[in-house]
Amino acid sequence: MTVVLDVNWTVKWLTLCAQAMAEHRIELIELDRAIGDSDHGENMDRGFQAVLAKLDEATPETPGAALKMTAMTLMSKVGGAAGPLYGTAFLRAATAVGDAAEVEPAAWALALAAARDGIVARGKAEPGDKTMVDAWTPAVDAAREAADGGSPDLLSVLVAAAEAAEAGAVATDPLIARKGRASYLGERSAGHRDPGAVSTALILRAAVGAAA
Amino acid sequence: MTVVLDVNWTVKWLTLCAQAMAEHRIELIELDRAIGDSDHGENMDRGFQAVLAKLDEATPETPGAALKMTAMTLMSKVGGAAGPLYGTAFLRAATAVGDAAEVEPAAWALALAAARDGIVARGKAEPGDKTMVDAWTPAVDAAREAADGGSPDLLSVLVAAAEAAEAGAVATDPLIARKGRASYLGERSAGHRDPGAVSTALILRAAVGAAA
Amino acid sequence: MKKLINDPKSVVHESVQGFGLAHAGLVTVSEDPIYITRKDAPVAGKVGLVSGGGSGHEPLHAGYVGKGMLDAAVPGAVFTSPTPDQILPATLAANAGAGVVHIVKNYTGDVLNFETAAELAEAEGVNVRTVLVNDDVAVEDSLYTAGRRGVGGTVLVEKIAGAAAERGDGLEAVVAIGERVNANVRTMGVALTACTVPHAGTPSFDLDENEIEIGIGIHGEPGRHRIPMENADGITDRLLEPVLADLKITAGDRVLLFVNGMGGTPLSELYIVYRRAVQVLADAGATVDRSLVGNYITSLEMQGCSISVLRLDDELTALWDAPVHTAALRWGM
Amino acid sequence: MKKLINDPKSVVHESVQGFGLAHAGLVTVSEDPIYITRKDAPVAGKVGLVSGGGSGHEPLHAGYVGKGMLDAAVPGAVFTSPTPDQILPATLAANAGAGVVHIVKNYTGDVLNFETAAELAEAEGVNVRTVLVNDDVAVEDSLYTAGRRGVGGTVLVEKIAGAAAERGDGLEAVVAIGERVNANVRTMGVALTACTVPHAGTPSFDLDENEIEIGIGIHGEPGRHRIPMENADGITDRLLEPVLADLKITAGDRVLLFVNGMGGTPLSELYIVYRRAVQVLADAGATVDRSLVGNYITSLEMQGCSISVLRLDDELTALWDAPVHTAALRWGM
Ligand SMILES: Nc1ncnc2c1ncn2[C@@H]1O[C@H](COP(=O)(O)OP(=O)(O)O)[C@@H](O)[C@H]1O
Ligand SMILES: Nc1ncnc2c1ncn2[C@@H]1O[C@H](COP(=O)(O)OP(=O)(O)O)[C@@H](O)[C@H]1O
Ligand SMILES: [Mg+2]
Ligand SMILES: [Mg+2]
Ligand SMILES: [Mg+2]
Ligand SMILES: [Mg+2]
Repeated sequence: MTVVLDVNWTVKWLTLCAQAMAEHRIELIELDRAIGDSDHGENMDRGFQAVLAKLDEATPETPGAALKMTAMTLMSKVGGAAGPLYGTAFLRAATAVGDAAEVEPAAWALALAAARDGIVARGKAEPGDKTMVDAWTPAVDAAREAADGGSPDLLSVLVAAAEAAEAGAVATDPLIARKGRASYLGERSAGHRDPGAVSTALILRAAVGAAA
Repeated sequence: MTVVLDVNWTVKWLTLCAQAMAEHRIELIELDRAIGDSDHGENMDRGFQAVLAKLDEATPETPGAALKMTAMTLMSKVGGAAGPLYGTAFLRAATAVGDAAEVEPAAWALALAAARDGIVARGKAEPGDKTMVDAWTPAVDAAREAADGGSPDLLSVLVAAAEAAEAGAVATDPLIARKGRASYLGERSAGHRDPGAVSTALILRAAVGAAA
Repeated sequence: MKKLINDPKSVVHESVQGFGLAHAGLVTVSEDPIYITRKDAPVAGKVGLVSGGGSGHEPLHAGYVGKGMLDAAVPGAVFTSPTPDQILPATLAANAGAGVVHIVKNYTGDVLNFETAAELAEAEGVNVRTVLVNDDVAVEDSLYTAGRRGVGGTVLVEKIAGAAAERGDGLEAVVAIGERVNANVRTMGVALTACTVPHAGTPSFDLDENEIEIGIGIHGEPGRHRIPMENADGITDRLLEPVLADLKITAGDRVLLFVNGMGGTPLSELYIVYRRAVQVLADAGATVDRSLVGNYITSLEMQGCSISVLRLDDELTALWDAPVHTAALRWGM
Repeated sequence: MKKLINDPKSVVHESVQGFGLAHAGLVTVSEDPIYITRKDAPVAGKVGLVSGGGSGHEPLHAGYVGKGMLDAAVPGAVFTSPTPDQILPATLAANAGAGVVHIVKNYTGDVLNFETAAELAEAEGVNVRTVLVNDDVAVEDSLYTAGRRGVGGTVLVEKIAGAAAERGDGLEAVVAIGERVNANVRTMGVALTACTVPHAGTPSFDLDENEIEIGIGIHGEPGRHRIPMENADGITDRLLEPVLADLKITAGDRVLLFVNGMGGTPLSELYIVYRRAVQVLADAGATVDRSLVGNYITSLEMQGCSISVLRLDDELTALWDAPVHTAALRWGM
């Protein structure tokens, strides 16, 4: 069975994202409690539950439509820093995939890059600032490499992105935050994992699950 | 050595009272914490420290003068329920002993009764209401009995009063308060000792110490 | 115990000094003995209003000194009523010849100390009357107890009697207004946590993580009974029920609803309680005509609230609306 | 976690409903999406003022909606900035054609969400300008960080810019006044205890019985460093030192001194801090011309305080004194 990135996959992905946020809600709250304001898990859970509700109301027609709906919903339900950042990310990804019924692996890698660029454009964080950018950037690089490589099947692109994001999140541990709320802690932010990087890894891992 | 109730004894008594309140400050706070507002030890300590300061300024000429000074000082420094009640008690005792240079055991027993009556007149508590009256009343009775008895020496009057007050304080344990702040607790006041009864016992025990 | 203080012994003194500095245009502070008077006291021709009690209930009472409310406030040690040697000069300072009303919360200590001060003031030729506030329905009112405590209703008595004095009412008339407010207000409180008296250093009672104390007063004393934690609507219902029953609230009554924070509860939670209280009153057919929500009579950093309901009539409403300018209550000027 | 709430999910909604009921004469509450507007908004000819941010800082911002201050407030979830779909209609409701000023505390979330809302409002033909508040000296201001946070100074910006809008200043003039306040105010805070976000259920950080957290913000986030407990005077000195240094306070300066409670600290303690702060300012040769003491920008039930100093000039003083009528700040009317 070859996996295709169509609207069914997208809906399944978003559903699994919602499930992951609900399951990891407390973990994300705890991470944010350490270097932020204890709301990241609550914010993400609220946002993706709203996405689920939207999916219940009407099934989108294309992957792009599903991504755009997600962007608008996260933008209006998440709040905080994560809301506009993830909102922009999904919006840029939606624009990147256009109204195609099926997205090719290479195009998906480009969509991930567009999402990351959107986050950077809004949040002005650079790699190493201990933000979600530190999960997105390695994921984008790994996805592009996998898509460029010998076997450009979707699953390997998704897996490459998820693994790189997870490694990127872990790699935020020693960093000193320079953007977002954790930056107020200065050196005391070192030794903690960035919650946004972890939620990014969860989202990209859910993408693998949707292809299973 | 026979003990006489002169101004030296009175000053020593008040000094020992101040010492007892300082030593039992926390105990009295804890008792008041259980069924009141955690201030009785602080109030009594503040009051008797002020009495000490007054004694430092000028030595009173008679037992009555010392008692009157104590009354005015407690009235103006203790506050709460205990301030006016002890103030009235010392004032009535002062009036009872008049300007005698030495007070006879029988007269002292009468002075204690006057003090108790003053407390009842101001506070309207009856025996069994779980207040300082429950220490004063048995003390007054015991002192009168000792003074009326075969050996009306001062020490036996003082000891009788102190022991009766102590027993009276212990006997407040099972009572349900009907006056003062503890009465707000209703039945939940049972099982605790009344702080004012304990401070009364401390004061009457200090009187024994002053005769040692 | 962590507090923003220098020394438990100097808490009241330094706090009152700070208060005097922050509101120098409004009040004068006497430091020895401690009492606070309205800057322009005594106000010619006006009946003087004096209140006081233990400290730890801020903004009560000093926060209510000013035009349209109190002429003087007398703070005692924390949770300890003040002494006659403070109350007497405050009374004299408030007296412009028209007499002085003592507004006294019904606690043995407050009653006795104000009683003595009133006698002393009378001896100096001042006409003193007392309004005793006893609005707490958590406590049984009986000849054989200390009687009901004065709690949240005190703020309303001070505001409304203060307005009566300001408009020129005579001594007996001000007393009558104060007593009318007291007769028409009932209060019940709840504690979610205890508070810590500075000189005691430990919490005033022990409460489990899932227990609350119903029927607390304002001195960190334990309440009437202890129940498992409930949600805000449940607690509100529980507090209001005896208040409405005792007041005999019936359809058509117009009321002032006062949701008071005990000091450590966020304002946002008080509004959640207020919301439910309005519903309950509506169900009883009563209309909330005026409201007050905030920390107005507190118990240090205690978490919890009290709900007071005052049955209004046109005169009480007009006096409530009358201009007031104090540190803690201000409108119309 | 013991709170007077029904459900962590309904805290903001129910609290805003209660607020609307308690201040029905003053504000209108929109429930979906949630925002609060001045009863008479939009006020013909007047520049509109909108602020907002996470809930949990009450009375900020809804408590400052009314004559002489904000036209609209937009509360987000607890400690979470509101979303553009709330900010946009609030902006439209505040717009009388003279444009709207967004007063935004400098947090990534607030900045991004207000930015988006401003773009959307501009697209609908509304002139929007933003005043960014960043008065917190606990945080290093640098291009390579998120920059200084907006804390206590926000209240002062809202009051003074609000007075400027009320007297009829145009859009750019109101922005200039707001920025002048922001440029002349600095703040530093301390936490004695953490606070508990309802949906999180556990305290926002762990603090030992004898530790305090210096340089906290208003979101229960940990501060800049942790030190052993000190007395009130010591803490006051520690907070004021960087404030005065950063503001370059010199002899002859006239200032507004704002001692703000974080929500769970008794008012009496704030006055103890205020008292010391006046001494320190006097030692620096500055005069405290205006003051504000109380719980005006809070972090739920956190114990602690912040100290803000605003350098005054005649115009800022006059605008501070101008009448204001909101739920939480009221004078002159
Ligand atoms: N400027 C930024 N650029 C990229 N990501 C950011 C930025 N600021 C914050 N973030 C991300 O947002 C996460 C926090 O999100 P959240 O807790 O929901 O919002 P808030 O910080 O407003 O409470 C951080 O862990 C970080 O990954
Ligand atoms: N009406 C009363 N008559 C006699 N004693 C009383 C009365 N009310 C209170 N007391 C005594 O006063 C004690 C409490 O004193 P204290 O704690 O100093 O004052 P407060 O109750 O005002 O805080 C009680 O333990 C009780 O013995
Ligand atoms: Mg957060
Ligand atoms: Mg007591
Ligand atoms: Mg007391
Ligand atoms: Mg947040």
